[in-house]
Amino acid sequence: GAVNTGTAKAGSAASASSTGGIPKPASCSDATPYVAVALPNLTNPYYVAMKKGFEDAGQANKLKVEVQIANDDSANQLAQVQGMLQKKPCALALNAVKSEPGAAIVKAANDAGVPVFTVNVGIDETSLKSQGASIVQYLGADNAAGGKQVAEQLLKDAGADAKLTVGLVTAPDETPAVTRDKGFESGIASDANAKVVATVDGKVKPDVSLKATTEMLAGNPDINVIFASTGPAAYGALQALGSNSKVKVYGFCAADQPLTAQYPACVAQEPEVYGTKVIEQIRGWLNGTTPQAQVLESLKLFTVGQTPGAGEVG
Amino acid sequence: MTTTSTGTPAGLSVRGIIKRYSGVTVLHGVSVDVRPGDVVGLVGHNGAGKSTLLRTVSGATTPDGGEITVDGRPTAIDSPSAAIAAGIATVYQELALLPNLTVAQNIYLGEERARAGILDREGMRAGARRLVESFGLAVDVDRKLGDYPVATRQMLEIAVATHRDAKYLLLDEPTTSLEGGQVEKLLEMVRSLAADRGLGILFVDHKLDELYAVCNRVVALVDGRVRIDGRVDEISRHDVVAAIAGDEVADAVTGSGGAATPAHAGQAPTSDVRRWLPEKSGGRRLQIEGLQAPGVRNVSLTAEPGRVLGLYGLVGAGRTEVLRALVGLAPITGGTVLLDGEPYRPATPAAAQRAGVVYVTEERKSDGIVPGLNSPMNVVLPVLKRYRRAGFLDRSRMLTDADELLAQLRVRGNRNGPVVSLSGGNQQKVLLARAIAQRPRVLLLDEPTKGVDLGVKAEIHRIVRSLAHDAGLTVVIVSSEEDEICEVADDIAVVAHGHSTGELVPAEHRTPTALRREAWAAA
Amino acid sequence: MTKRRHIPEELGVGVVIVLVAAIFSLMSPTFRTLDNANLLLLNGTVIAFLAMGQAFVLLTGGIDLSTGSNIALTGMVAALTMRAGLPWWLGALSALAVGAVVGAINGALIHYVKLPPFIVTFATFGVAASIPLILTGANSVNVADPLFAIIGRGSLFAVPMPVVLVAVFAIALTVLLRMTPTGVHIYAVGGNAETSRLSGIPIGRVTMLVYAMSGLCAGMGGLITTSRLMVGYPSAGSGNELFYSIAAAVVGGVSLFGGIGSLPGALLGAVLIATVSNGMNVVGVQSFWQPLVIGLIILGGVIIDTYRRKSSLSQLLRRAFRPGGAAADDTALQTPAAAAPPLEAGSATTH
Amino acid sequence: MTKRRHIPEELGVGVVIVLVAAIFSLMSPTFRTLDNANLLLLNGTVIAFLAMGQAFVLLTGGIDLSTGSNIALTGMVAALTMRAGLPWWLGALSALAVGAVVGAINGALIHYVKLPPFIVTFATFGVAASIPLILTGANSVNVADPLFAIIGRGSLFAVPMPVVLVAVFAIALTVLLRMTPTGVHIYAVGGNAETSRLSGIPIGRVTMLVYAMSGLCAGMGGLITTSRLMVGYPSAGSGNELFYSIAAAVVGGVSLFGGIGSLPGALLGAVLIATVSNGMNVVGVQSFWQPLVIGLIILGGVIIDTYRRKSSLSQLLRRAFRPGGAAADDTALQTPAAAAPPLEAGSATTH
Ligand SMILES: Nc1ncnc2c1ncn2[C@@H]1O[C@H](COP(=O)(O)OP(=O)(O)OP(=O)(O)O)[C@@H](O)[C@H]1O
Ligand SMILES: Nc1ncnc2c1ncn2[C@@H]1O[C@H](COP(=O)(O)OP(=O)(O)OP(=O)(O)O)[C@@H](O)[C@H]1O
Ligand SMILES: [Mg+2]
Ligand SMILES: [Mg+2]
Repeated sequence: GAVNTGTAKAGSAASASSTGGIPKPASCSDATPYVAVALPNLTNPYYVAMKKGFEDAGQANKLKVEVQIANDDSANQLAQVQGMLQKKPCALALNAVKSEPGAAIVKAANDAGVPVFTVNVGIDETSLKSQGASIVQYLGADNAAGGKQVAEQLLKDAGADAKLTVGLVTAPDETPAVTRDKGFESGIASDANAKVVATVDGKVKPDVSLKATTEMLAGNPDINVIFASTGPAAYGALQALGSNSKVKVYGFCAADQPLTAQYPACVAQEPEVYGTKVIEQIRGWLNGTTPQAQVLESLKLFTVGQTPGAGEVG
Repeated sequence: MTTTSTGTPAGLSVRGIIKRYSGVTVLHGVSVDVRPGDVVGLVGHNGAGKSTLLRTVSGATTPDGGEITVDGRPTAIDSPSAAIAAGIATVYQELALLPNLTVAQNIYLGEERARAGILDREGMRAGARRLVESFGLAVDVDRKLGDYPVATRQMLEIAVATHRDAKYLLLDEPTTSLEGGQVEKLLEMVRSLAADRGLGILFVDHKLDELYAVCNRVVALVDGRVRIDGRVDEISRHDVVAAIAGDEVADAVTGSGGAATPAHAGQAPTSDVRRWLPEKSGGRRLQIEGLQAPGVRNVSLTAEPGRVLGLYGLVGAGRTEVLRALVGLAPITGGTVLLDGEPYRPATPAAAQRAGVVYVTEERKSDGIVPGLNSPMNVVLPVLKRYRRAGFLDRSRMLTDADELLAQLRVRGNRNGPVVSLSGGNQQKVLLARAIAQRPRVLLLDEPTKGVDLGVKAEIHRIVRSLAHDAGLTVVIVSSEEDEICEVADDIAVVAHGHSTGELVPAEHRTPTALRREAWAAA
Repeated sequence: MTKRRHIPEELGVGVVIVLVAAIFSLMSPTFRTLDNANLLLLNGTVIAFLAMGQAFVLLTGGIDLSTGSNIALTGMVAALTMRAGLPWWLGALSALAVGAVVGAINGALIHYVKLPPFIVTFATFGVAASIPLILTGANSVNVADPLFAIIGRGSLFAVPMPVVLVAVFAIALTVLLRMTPTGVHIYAVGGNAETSRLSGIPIGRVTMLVYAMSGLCAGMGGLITTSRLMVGYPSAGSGNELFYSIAAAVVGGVSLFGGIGSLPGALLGAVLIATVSNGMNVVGVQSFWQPLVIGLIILGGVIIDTYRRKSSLSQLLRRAFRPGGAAADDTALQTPAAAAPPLEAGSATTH
Repeated sequence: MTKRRHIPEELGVGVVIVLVAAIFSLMSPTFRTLDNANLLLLNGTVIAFLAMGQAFVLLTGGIDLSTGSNIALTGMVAALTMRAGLPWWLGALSALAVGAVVGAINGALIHYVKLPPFIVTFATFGVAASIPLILTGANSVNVADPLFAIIGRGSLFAVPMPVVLVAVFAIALTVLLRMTPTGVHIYAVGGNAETSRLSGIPIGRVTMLVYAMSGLCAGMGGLITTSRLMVGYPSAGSGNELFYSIAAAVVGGVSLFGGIGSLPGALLGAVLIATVSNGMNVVGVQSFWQPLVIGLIILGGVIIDTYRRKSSLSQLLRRAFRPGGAAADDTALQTPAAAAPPLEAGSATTH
């Protein structure tokens, strides 16, 4: 009738043929198939690196990659993806702004018959289920493991029962950051003398993290370890410490920041590699291999004396 | 005749000024000469283009044609600063000082005195004090201008203009809302500026008495064209009024001479605004006993239905405050007010309106017009409910009604444009129309003919009297013009320093000079 | 003057939209498809709702900063209501009610406590942003009732439902603004609050109404966002929504100083912003360049519009070729504040 | 009245600050240390600079939205200049120059092209946000000259350098505003632009000046941010800076409608905001609660301040205990627009 309730399951797009349950849009047989990429922002160097990975790999793999940036707004990301779907991409690579709202974006791509490869931010299972949406693959860092890895290094440096008074500089409304915090906390749980006494919101921005850290330290002068769950937070936290401060910063790596006595260890993801790998997965799928449902990348640990290289950030 | 060294005649010469507003020509090639030492009176009906002419000469607006010569030199006046630099100072019709600055800052605005970039505040304060004293104003120059009543601001504005080192002075209706004594002081000042300091002065005024008292030439502007231009001793008042308002009005205004005679002037347009009032209108008796309010210390008055009560007093006497308290704009802090014997104490203007008490404000700009709305909308604003049908406005009926009322009050100009684009006098008529449209039972008028031309002023007086005498309304009118009070009021009471006993001025004292004496005695 | 009045003032923005759309159409064939037009409007609906609400508030001389975070609050209310087991329409209604209440609180604080609108709505902005975070611990809430999708994903005669809703609201609110006493009161309060009081206009009620209306519109925005994503999430509306909504209203000729402007104008402003956003994404403008491009297009649009209002084309040309002519000397004279659009703007509002 | 005038109007905000600080001190002993006071001021400096610039603009009745992204632009300019091998002070100067130029462009467009400030600065906001992204491909740029750290990390007699800079600027700009003809002109333009023009005030120059000043202040903000982190990065200033700067000015008594307010007021507003932010982090308020708490404290502060301005304390008490007394029926009478702070608010500003 006249009214479409928007609740019906869309019939699979006419042009799509299926291989192994994964729809394959007609545009996949173009000379250089068009791949749509949606990223949350470029204010975090993390995504700058990932964008580069996507674009360079696109060239190498003869795919026409277009990257759009949502400015951290889920509704905006949906709009952008719908815009790109107009151009009938062969596949969508999605790093959702937020986990649950991302399901609607996946759903939109499903309805258009475009397969979705997610990266870095996983899409919430219940949301996917309730909307009847499905993804092809998740590729990303093992955030929980990363947090735990840092905790283990910390205990190794300080001793298994060292007295650790920890402050977290994190982003409580970012799923990956919260996952890392949990990983870290589970890692230090073995030390009865370690406890987290304060949590501040660094908003994944170095200047905000700088301020928040200074104030957290003012309020909790006994803090001797900071766990920074994002790269910008690590950078801001480091700048907040005076050169003779006893506080040590652990966490996810700040870009290009050499590790020192004050900043003894960090773990880095390789977002550029993730971008490259997603493109390679898509190319592989086009060439006939069946993509795995989940590809978890382990994190790279850096310790005193080392410096994360280009593209290696938290 | 004075001449400059180059032999061309000294003076401000305005030649063939043309000005259009969105395609409508307002000035059709107007030429006026002002020589040093001259006081040229500029008269004309509301909307004739007087203010527009002044604004082109002062640089406030750029004309579409014509040229201006200052002391023989053609001068491009394309901005106010150009005019100021050419020695032309202006007092605009609408108050143009800044309420958020102090009096001293206003006086030196745009020409602050500074030493090494730092304001010479003491010097300016002293200068400002000297200036206000020379005008006999009791004003603290360190206070915000906004703290002072309109009339004081008006005087200050003139003071500011004369204080600038100008050769030519343009004054747009400077005497509105000044009381008699101040008017005389101002006229004396104008005379002396012209005679002693050799200033050339262009003086816009609707009051011929004032013009004839101070001008040596008079120019009458009608519909943007110069109709009369000549020496005052060669042109009779009758001719001037006839040119502006027609022969009938001229006969009525100037014929019988005595201002005290309630001349039923302006018979020609038999407008009857009474039909706007409810069938059985009738006024209400207003008894005020020991009223106290901000600016009002102890006022007792009685206003009867079917009569016009005039409130006279010196500027700052608190008359405006009495009216504002009566209409719920200022809190009544003491005393009793009875309306038809019932206690009356409005909390808001809406409450006053429900009781049939309606007020016409003295300050058009601040609480009079809604500038962006057109004239009919400004009129019907308080009575929109009347035009509601099933929740929707019956716009056509509303606008026809309002337009009719505006036509009866002879509002000239584009009534469908925003009301600010009307001339000052015409805006005043819009306010009056708004009051009438509310079908008041008690009508409080604060300087209702401020800036209204002489033809329409007579008409407004007739209307006010008719509202009281024929429709039975209670009318209270505040005016600083003794002539007006004497002509329009049935009873007159004097307010001084926030006090009034309510005693009526005896009949034999109902002349301008006697009234003034009366007010001074009370003060 | 009299003749000019029959050309609606909103035309200027319309012309700019057509111009911008034409350029994007030349650059990309996908831009000019019907599907994309639908998508463009669909993606513009939240801004359109906010812009309408904002227009109401701006007309009275106020401003509403809480409108963005009110999206998150209302969306979350809807999601939580449904999670509690209530049907979708009750969820929708409670979201709208909460939005309107937030607005009414704004209005009440502004009128009765006499606080600057900027401060009051800044405070409610914070409160409305915090509540969803606190309620859910920053988690998103899945929408339980699948029928709720009708609001954001449904369609009527192939027109997306949100677009239909905008149209319905636009008509109703335009009628309110132009054809009822309340509408006139809104303009009057914005034009001169003192005079309005003197004329017996209940300015308290008017103030409450416009803010409540803005809250209601934010509620509609919250419903659409939540329904399109089928999840209530606490950072909804925290992006450019607020700025874009004010910009849309201002681009459409609504004065920040009150009393001047119209609802269709604000809507067209929203369409312009939607067109630019969509066009840039479809054409594939590099994301770094997007703020720059949108800024310049809006600036250009307002310049064109301003000159169109001020003078006919011929005058414009004449002025352009007159040597050393200062742009607009006396046209600005009557404007009460330098920022307000020229006077004639008023005439369109009053008939 | 005459006696009241000797109490500076800014006192109200000062009282609120003391109150808020007292509460935080009770909650946390660390809050009341000297070190924390220094920290509080240090972390408030960027907002303080922006608020000063914003106050200038607001006083003329304008608004400057470009101020936040101007931080990123100027910070990046400084970092790039130094990367090109120039010494730190040249980097700093070029950043300030760029900031001032952006402001001057704003002012010129607003005055000469007669566009609404909201639109113009919205456009430059976009442009200034894009340029650093485009120049560096969204990468951060490390500061090459270590001496540059003096701006953000240095100190003078144990007072952090940024705080010293704020103080120096505050004094200089207050002198400009109170003791020079230009200062009077700024108030005049904000009071009534048309009247100012008729008095021969060069309103074009005044407008350019205030926006340039705001740009310069944003440049100082950019320098401090960049120097504290020793890296120029393109998303600096994209957070709450803009809103907080406007809120600080408004909290400090600057009217959004122009002509009323003072620089010390705006500064105190910034200190209030800094106190609240600092206090919440020091005390350890959950981050979800922070927008709510800051919103409510600002609202409360403005309410206290408003009542202090309107009436003496005794009147306040009397009113509070008067049965059924409508809160502020009569006090509101004198306010020209419902939104503007009461008139008297201005009295402290002009002498
Ligand atoms: N800004 C404007 N836009 C449109 N029309 C205008 C504008 N300013 C003035 N007018 C029109 O120009 C005409 C002349 O106005 P002006 O103010 O010069 O009259 P006036 O002679 O001073 O009248 P009054 O005695 O009432 O002051 C009027 O019809 C008025 O409506
Ligand atoms: N809100 C107020 N509170 C206290 N005093 C006020 C207030 N407004 C005005 N006044 C003072 O009240 C006195 C009366 O002023 P006002 O000029 O209104 O009287 P008026 O007799 O109406 O004079 P005018 O001839 O100007 O109409 C003045 O001294 C003025 O300063
Ligand atoms: Mg006039
Ligand atoms: Mg008076």
